[in-house]
Amino acid sequence: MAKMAVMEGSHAIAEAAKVCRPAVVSAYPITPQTHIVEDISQMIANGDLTNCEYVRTESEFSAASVIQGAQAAGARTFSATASQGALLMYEVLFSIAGMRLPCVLAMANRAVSSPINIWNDHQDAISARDSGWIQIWAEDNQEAADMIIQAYKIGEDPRVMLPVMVNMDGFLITHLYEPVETYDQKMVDEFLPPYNPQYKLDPKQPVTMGALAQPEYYTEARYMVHNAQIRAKEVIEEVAAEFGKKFGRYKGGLIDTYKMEGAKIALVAMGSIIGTMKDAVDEMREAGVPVGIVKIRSYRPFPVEALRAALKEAEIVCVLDRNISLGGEGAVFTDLKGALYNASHSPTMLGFIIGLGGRDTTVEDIKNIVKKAQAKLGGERVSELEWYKLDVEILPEGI
Amino acid sequence: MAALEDLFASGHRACAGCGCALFLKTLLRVTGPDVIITNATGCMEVVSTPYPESAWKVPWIHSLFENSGPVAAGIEAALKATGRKGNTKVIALGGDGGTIDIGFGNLSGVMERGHDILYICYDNEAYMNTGIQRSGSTPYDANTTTTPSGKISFGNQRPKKNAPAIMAAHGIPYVATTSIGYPADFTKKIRKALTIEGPKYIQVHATCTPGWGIDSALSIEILRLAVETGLYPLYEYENGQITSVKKIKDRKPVKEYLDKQKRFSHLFKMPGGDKEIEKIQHIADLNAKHFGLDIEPSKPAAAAPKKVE
Amino acid sequence: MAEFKQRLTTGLVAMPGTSMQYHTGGWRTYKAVISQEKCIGCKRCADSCPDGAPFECAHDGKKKKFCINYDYCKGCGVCAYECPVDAIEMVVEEK
Amino acid sequence: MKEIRIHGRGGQGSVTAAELIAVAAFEDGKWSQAFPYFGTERRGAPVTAFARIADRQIRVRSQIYEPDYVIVQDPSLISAVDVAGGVRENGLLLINSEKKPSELKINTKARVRTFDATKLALEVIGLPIVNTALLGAFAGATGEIRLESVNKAIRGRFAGKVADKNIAAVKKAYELMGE
Repeated sequence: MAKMAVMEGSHAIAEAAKVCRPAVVSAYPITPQTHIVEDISQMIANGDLTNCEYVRTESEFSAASVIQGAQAAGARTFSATASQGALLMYEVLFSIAGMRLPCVLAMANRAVSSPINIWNDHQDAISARDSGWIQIWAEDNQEAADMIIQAYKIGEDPRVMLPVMVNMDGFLITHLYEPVETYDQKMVDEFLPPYNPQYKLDPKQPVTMGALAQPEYYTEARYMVHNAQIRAKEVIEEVAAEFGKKFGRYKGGLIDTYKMEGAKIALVAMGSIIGTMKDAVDEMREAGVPVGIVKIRSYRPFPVEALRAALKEAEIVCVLDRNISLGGEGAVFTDLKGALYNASHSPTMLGFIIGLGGRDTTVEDIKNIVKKAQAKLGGERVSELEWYKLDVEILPEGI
Repeated sequence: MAALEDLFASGHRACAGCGCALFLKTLLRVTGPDVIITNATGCMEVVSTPYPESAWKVPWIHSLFENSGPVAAGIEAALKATGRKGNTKVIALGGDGGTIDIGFGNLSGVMERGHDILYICYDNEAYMNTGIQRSGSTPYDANTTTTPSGKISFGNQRPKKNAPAIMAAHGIPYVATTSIGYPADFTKKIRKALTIEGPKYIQVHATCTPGWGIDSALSIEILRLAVETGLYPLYEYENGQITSVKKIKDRKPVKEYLDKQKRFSHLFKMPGGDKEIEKIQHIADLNAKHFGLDIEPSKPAAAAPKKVE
Repeated sequence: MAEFKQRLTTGLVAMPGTSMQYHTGGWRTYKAVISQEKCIGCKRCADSCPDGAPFECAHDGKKKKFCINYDYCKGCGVCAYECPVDAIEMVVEEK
Repeated sequence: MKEIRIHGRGGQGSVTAAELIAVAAFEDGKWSQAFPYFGTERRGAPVTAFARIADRQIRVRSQIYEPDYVIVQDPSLISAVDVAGGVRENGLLLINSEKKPSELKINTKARVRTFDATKLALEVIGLPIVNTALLGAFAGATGEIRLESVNKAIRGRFAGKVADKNIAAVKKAYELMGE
């Protein structure tokens, strides 16, 4: 039976993975993902998760390879990783998506080396954005866990057949305790039918997977993956709505908005920073500042139409990126500018690089960003891209 | 015209006389249809599956260059977890580059974790798919495009990596070397491996006609010479111990093997080449000693080998 | 025979044995010709051909006889070399 | 919303203490949150954990800079860490120490209360594990969480005799610090 309990994010995510009945789990330990796979190990050891093979690999590369093979053989799979581990999986991630295998991966978002840094930002997943995986970002423990269940339903939909990466901020979700509602197995079984793919590796019906595509087929094969991503937009919305109906929790589809009615200033971000932003927006709204939030839940597929609609009345948009495409700008900032360029309404846009490598973001920080937006609206010069709270004092002289 | 029954079908695009294609055809004759194959990136992968064609009549998957082993492990886990294991065999294939070099770390993981799979490395002794570059399995003095012979080099200056011994050190139940030049030996070992539960490793010597620079008609003959000279000993490890060795009667001098291959032709032209051939002879002699290859201990003939027409 | 172009499947899944639609016979310079008189039906040619070209085509009452499927014979000469009774000759392909 | 910061040393169960506060508050029908300050330090190094209690869902996930309450699990931390940093003037520092608050000379406008949790833990649990005793003291001194809820939280985390002993320690500490 479903019940509410204070739970570490990792545990909630492991519980969600369990009720989806994965047949093969494969992972390699990496901070801050470890609690998830430890919990699943314990569930198997206790006999709470049965008919499940847990393959403890010697690297994330192999973990990804194992789930690819297992999924190709017709099994539902689960894995979790973060940071360097995700980078080590990188090559397999592309292969899984290209082969249209709907694996589900919990990504405990963390910064990448060098310098080594074990804390949270979004660089690991952002750098895999072109892999063909659907990328969903969760705001809190409940949403992260709920998204695991939705991820299987989205990925396995015949219109989609793509792997799904559920992104959850490392530590800020994985290691944070808060009340979470757990799942009733029967309800999950009703929501998520068993995995039954059109093609699988089976001697009774042999097929060849991973064939070589020569130039006359490659473009079309890539287009099909892209097309599946585009079709996933409606599936993500549908699944979110269906989940909401079934479990009584709806957190938005491709995007979610908060106090966007009459908001001249829109803040756009992904992940757990949204919670802190909501508190800041409440305070600012009370003080009469017309500010609201657009939360991107699905980064891939990128919800161009939904974002255009949500931002159609904003005069200025501040994008908070917890990543940096070095030599470029924040990835979400770039994508959103691209999405709005040919839109009927193109607001002014400011990009902020914030919260890299675990740097804490507070309500005050959000208010400061809104002040910059107000200054820009007031005609002041504000740089288009800011590394928020960059400590110039510690930079070498001359930079 | 009678239908062709092979599970590795005709129409694949391997070179004329390809030893590796012969290996695949023969392999599936042994396994029959109840098998799932993973195949590392390499010649055999590209020549057998140019979409929409496939030479495979059994379930087959290619993912990447270095993950044939772990993908097979995933398949095995899936069959077990979903209750579909039955008698279905899971076989991972890789060339020597995919196996002994880039995939070696994760292959070690697969072997150590005890998956019930058979890994077969078809060893043609260089990266043939990309144009004959040196791998860890390239033999001493072989000319490859990344170990070319030149005024001051005789080619690859490192001996072939002893992958079977490393695999055996994992404590797995079965490791064997074989050669597609010896179909009976090959068939026997594949069949035996498939009766054993747990991880198995078989390394199959197979020719690459352009890579070795051989007359395609000699594709099988050359492989026999590799064995008959002691350069490619055929043996089995069971649970870490060598339990069988293919004995050789009247071991032939290595020259007979080398002089039919362009990859070694520099040894017959360059000053000092004879010394190098002696070194290769020494490798064969050490193999003979280590594995006890000779039926009657006899020194290799000193006379020049007969030329094959 | 010409290559065929096909509608894509999800994940580019290919169907088993479809390579047979691609005839590699056009690759050869020499073709293997089996003398039916000399053939002792030992099957060595069929076992040693990487392309599965030799096949059992007749039986003279005592022995099987083998022929070559020229759709696939690439003319490598392995069968001719391996034939224990020299029943196979490599002859220049007439084009 | 009430914000709590816990200072301890790696291995002393600071994160568990924060978790138990969150669980107890949830038992009381409130919303709560707990998380560690994630460091790479090992056993013995100063560590920090955070907890929040509120009447509505807690969304903010930043660290706590202006706590209402500070719990110090080890008096030796006072010289190593700015345990009183940012504490609200009407707040409270609860320190595991055999000394009187004035003897600790902590620079703060907030109230400081001390409590010899180590002694109590040794007496009741038999081990110098202070976090549950401090929880009882926190419940008693602040009234932010109910004693029964703390007990429930402990029962959910520990089994059998371990739970019994910890609950006994909580009760004693609660009574000692109750006002």
